[in-house]
Amino acid sequence: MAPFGVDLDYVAVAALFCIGLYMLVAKSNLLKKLLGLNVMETSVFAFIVTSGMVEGGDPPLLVAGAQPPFASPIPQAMVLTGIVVVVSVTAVALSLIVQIYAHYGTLEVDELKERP
Amino acid sequence: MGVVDPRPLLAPLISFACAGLVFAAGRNAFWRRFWSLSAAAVKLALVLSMLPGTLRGVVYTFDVVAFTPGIGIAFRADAYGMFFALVSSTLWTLTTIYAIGYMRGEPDRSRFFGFFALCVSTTVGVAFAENLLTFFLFYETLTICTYPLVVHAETPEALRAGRVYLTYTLIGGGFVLLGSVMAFDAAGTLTLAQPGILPADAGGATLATIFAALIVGFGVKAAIMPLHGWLPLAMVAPTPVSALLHAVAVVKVGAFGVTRVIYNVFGVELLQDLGFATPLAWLAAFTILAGSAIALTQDHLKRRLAYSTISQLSYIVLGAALLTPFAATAAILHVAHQAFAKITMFFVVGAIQRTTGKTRVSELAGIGARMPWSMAAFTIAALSFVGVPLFAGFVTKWYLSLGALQAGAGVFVGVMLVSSLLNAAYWFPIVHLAYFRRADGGDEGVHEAPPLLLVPILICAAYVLLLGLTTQVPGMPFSVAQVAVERAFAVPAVVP
Amino acid sequence: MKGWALALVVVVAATLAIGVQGLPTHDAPEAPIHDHVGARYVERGVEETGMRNLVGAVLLNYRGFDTMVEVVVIFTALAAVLALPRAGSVADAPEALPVSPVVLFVVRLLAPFIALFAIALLFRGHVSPGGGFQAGALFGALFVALGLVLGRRGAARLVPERARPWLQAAAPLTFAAVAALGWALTGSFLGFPQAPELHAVREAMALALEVAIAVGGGVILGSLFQTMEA
Amino acid sequence: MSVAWEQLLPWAVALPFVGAALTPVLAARSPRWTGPWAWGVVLATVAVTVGLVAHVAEAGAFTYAIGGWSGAYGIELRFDRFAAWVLPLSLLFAVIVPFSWRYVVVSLEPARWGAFYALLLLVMGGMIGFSITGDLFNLFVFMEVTSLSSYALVAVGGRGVAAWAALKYLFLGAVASLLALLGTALLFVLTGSLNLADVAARLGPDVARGPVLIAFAALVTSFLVKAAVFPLHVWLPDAHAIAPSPVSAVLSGLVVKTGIVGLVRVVQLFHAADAVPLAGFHLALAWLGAVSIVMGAFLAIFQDDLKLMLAYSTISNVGYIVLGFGLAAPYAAVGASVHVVNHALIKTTLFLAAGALIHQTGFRTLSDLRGVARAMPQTAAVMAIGAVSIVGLPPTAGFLCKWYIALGAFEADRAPFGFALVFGALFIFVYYIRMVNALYFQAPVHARVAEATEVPWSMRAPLLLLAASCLVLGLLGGAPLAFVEPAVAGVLPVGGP
Repeated sequence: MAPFGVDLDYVAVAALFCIGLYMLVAKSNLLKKLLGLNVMETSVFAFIVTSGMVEGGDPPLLVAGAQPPFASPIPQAMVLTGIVVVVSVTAVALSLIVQIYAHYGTLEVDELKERP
Repeated sequence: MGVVDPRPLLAPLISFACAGLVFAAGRNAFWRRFWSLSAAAVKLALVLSMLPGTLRGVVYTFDVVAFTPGIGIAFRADAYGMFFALVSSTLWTLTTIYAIGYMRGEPDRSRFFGFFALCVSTTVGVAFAENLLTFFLFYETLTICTYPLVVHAETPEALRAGRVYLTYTLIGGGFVLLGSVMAFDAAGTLTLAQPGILPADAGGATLATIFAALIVGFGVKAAIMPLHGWLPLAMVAPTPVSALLHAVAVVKVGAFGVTRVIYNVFGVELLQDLGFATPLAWLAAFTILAGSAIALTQDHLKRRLAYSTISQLSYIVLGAALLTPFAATAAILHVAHQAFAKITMFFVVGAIQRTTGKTRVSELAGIGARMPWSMAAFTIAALSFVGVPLFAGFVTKWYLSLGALQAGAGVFVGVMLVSSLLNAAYWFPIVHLAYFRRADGGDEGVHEAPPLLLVPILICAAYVLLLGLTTQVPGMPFSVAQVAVERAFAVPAVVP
Repeated sequence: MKGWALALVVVVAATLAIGVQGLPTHDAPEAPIHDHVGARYVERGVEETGMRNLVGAVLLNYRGFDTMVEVVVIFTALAAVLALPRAGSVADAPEALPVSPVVLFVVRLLAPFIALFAIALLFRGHVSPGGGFQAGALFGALFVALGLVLGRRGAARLVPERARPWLQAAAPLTFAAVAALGWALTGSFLGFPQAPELHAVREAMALALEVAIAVGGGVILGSLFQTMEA
Repeated sequence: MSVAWEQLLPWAVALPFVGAALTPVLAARSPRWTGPWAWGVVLATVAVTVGLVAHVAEAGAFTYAIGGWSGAYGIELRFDRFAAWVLPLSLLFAVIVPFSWRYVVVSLEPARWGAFYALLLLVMGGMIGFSITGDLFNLFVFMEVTSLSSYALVAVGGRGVAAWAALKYLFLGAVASLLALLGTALLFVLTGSLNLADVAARLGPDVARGPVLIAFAALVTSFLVKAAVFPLHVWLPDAHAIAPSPVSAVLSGLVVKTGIVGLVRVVQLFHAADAVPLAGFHLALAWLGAVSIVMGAFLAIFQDDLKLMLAYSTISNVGYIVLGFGLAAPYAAVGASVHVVNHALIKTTLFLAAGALIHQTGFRTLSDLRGVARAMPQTAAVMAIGAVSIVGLPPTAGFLCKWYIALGAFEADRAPFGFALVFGALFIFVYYIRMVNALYFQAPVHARVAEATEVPWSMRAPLLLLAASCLVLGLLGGAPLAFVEPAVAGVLPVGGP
């Protein structure tokens, strides 16, 4: 998993982060911006949740037949919390976008900037 | 000898409470006058009650709050502070009476009298400030409280003057703050109770910066040229404001600040070593002459008074900058002398304006016949400024010249002489016009100012006379000034 | 705009590329993440919390406070959406949107199974992947799907008017109640009793939290969707 | 009987949350009572808070292990003196909530009342939690409660501009939160712990520097955005100006401070860990602060909209705070800490007074509001006192901060910052004097302004109370200092003054 001395997971995470950032900054459409934000958030979640993995590990369910090593349960709990937070933020953002669309009739930032 | 006593705190508090009551009185004229006058009287009594102690050398102190060691709000009524407080509370009482007469029928009188009281409160606060922080606190508050008075008329001209006034004074305030902060950083204390707090080893550049910052900061209000630009403009304020604030409170606070910096922050000895005071003395000398020269060209009465003020204030600065006991005596004395004489003039000018509507020198022909009492008072003040012997102004000039000689700077004696000539050149034409020319419109008979205006004028003029004639009587300003000088120079009395 | 965005992305990418150097390798069992706090949870989690699903143990017990704030976050989202200006009320909405018969059929067919799966996730959560949040997400999806089919007024009838605000607040309130109970029983806020004779209480507390999260989360997700539609 | 105050710490957070959860329930029955209910919740919370602060003042800092899991094994609340110093900010809610009653009744339909008050309570709970938690991830979650409710509160006022301002705020706020989460995650991966103290202890010299630096940068950037330090301020002016006035007060006075508190926490952590060269960071912080002061003031000068002006002034004032911490000298840090509280008080005063003026006259620009002081003398006086305070003229609350920060600049041998500070303040005065002139010394241009009446008592009483506090805090400024000094001692590389 580590050609060229770099963990591929990290490369994927960084790539996702940058893709999301580019969408957020460069796109003019509000919905696309929001999607970009979600992609960025996903990249961080991916980073957290993969950090808890362990070579050949089992999920942290200590039922009969489970063998150590176990994946760390903390990152999973963190990501669960994080997802809920992001869902909440996304919900509020979507409501705002709905309101903006109802009022201005557009979702393009370029056009919004020209209106009072 | 220090005595803990709440009176130095109470004195500013009374005016402060008075301001609140006046604001609360709103449109009710009776209560407004009642509170203004009774507060003035109570305060005067309070300050006077400390006078005997001060003459015995007692220093009243009162600590209000200490934030951290060395930083706090504290009051201290030493001889010099007492001197200043006495002058301002006496004049407040008189000006209040005058203002009640003068402001009749003007709008927003509650605002006017309320801020008026606040200004006096802060002036006395400055007088009794134990440390530079407390000093600065009241110094800035004074700036804010004067602003509504300057723009009272709410005309565009007044607003412009107010803007200029604030620009100058707030930048000055910034410099004072800067200087104070640096002084604290260098000395670890800000007290004004000692003859100098700054250590000589603080570094030349640091000390120079502190000196420059503090002098520029206070110099703005003391209207040392070229920092005087706000003063002539601020004359758009109602005359009682010009009188009290621009002859007494605001400008004197600046001059008071300069002297405090010289005597209590740096100390005479350190300044003599450093030599910072010499340029200041030259600047003051320049201001004395230039101010008078400009005054000569002014036709508008209040502007002529304003430039005269600029010139006269620098007597105080010069006196302090010479760093000799005699000069110091002159500087301190001049705080009172200039105040009483100048306020007389402002009162008279205001009375003329109210009674006849005239505001220019050229319109004054024959005014002596119409308003004989007022013009007599004006003449007394003018004679004092010129420095005719037996008048108060002479005492100042005498000691200042002595001080200059003591300092080995005889050139300043010449400055005194030229200044006297200039003073004569711009005051006497007014007197001449008033008495020896006939009015164009024919004689309309005696038409004096109303009593509420006239009485304060006469009291002030009488006091100017008294200051010159009875200089040596105990209890007169001279005795207090002597005590103050003894503290600053640690030398015995300086009676020649 | 795009040029700036690209420049920003390049800078960020470069920073991240430098930053990941020296991070512990993935999958390494000796990484700090496995040997400090994580190790203790694996070692003593079952004994200390009574839950075999360690994610649940962390979520409800060890880091229950996070979860409490988390349900507050989702409640905040609801309050936020409810506080925004609205064009019309539910009463003005059309009875049902025109829906394709296929969608109608599929939703009707799947709805009971979705509900059943959600319940299974909820009650099997302590021994298998799942738990309150997962069940809540499914309930929410169910409400959204039904809302599409039934229209806003129809969907509004799914949850009784009077019970709705209570159900929306269910998760934070239950958390507070459990926290208070723990406070009374163990002396610490949100503490779960460990004494063997109180194991039943401990299970009941955890179960209450799971159910509240599932129901509250589901109702809030549904309400968010319904409110946002305006 | 002595109350076991330490046991009540989690309830300082839980009370507003429970209150918020119950507000819509109450609103469904009788919307009229939601306002008083919210106020009651605030007062109860404040009572707990004040008791806790008093306890800390007496007994010193303490930690509270949630669920009994102490150390890194659970979540710890840490109530130190810095938390105790900023926590009384929640007192401001006790005046903001009653002030907003009238606004809510006039401007919002009853169906939204419950949600509005719930959001206010959530902001408060989030902020309290944010200041007292000792856990990195918990910090993030609390920050989200506060941020999310702030976004919504901005948009409460309308569908168009308000929603757009709120969305801009949301986008930047969300990225900032994400950065905080990224920093948290990196630190967690590096140390295996989330507890602030434990992370600091485990960030030993053998931990790779690269990721640590990224984590530090991410966290700091995140909090600088939340604190609206120039040039990361772009979201602030619109959001704060367009929000309803009570909300503006909350946002400008309080929510921005979460960024500062976060910054202090991060610096505390990294200072304890000694993992990052902090000297350069402090210098950068000082520069950012100085630039913020000047740019905020500069931009404010061109504003005619009263609230927009106040919003830009917030950027300046945050600059003071950041500069104060950046100087890393004891006096400066004391000044900055004092300013955290003072600015909250003063800006609340100003925004509420501005809101009162706008509420009564319907105008919001200075040129329209000319001469309003005659019709509304008390509100205008409050506004003037606020202006004098924020400029930092004595004897008001703003002065001491300026004094201490300037002193700190000289103490740290960074005299230029002292000059910048003192004269930056003058710059700020320029626009406040415009405001005072317009309110007091210019004739009204609108009949509606000339005939306006004073605000009702539910708004006036909070205003007068706040103005009085501005003055009293200035005069009795020494009292809280005894509290701040030990508080900042833990923030700094050097001891207290």
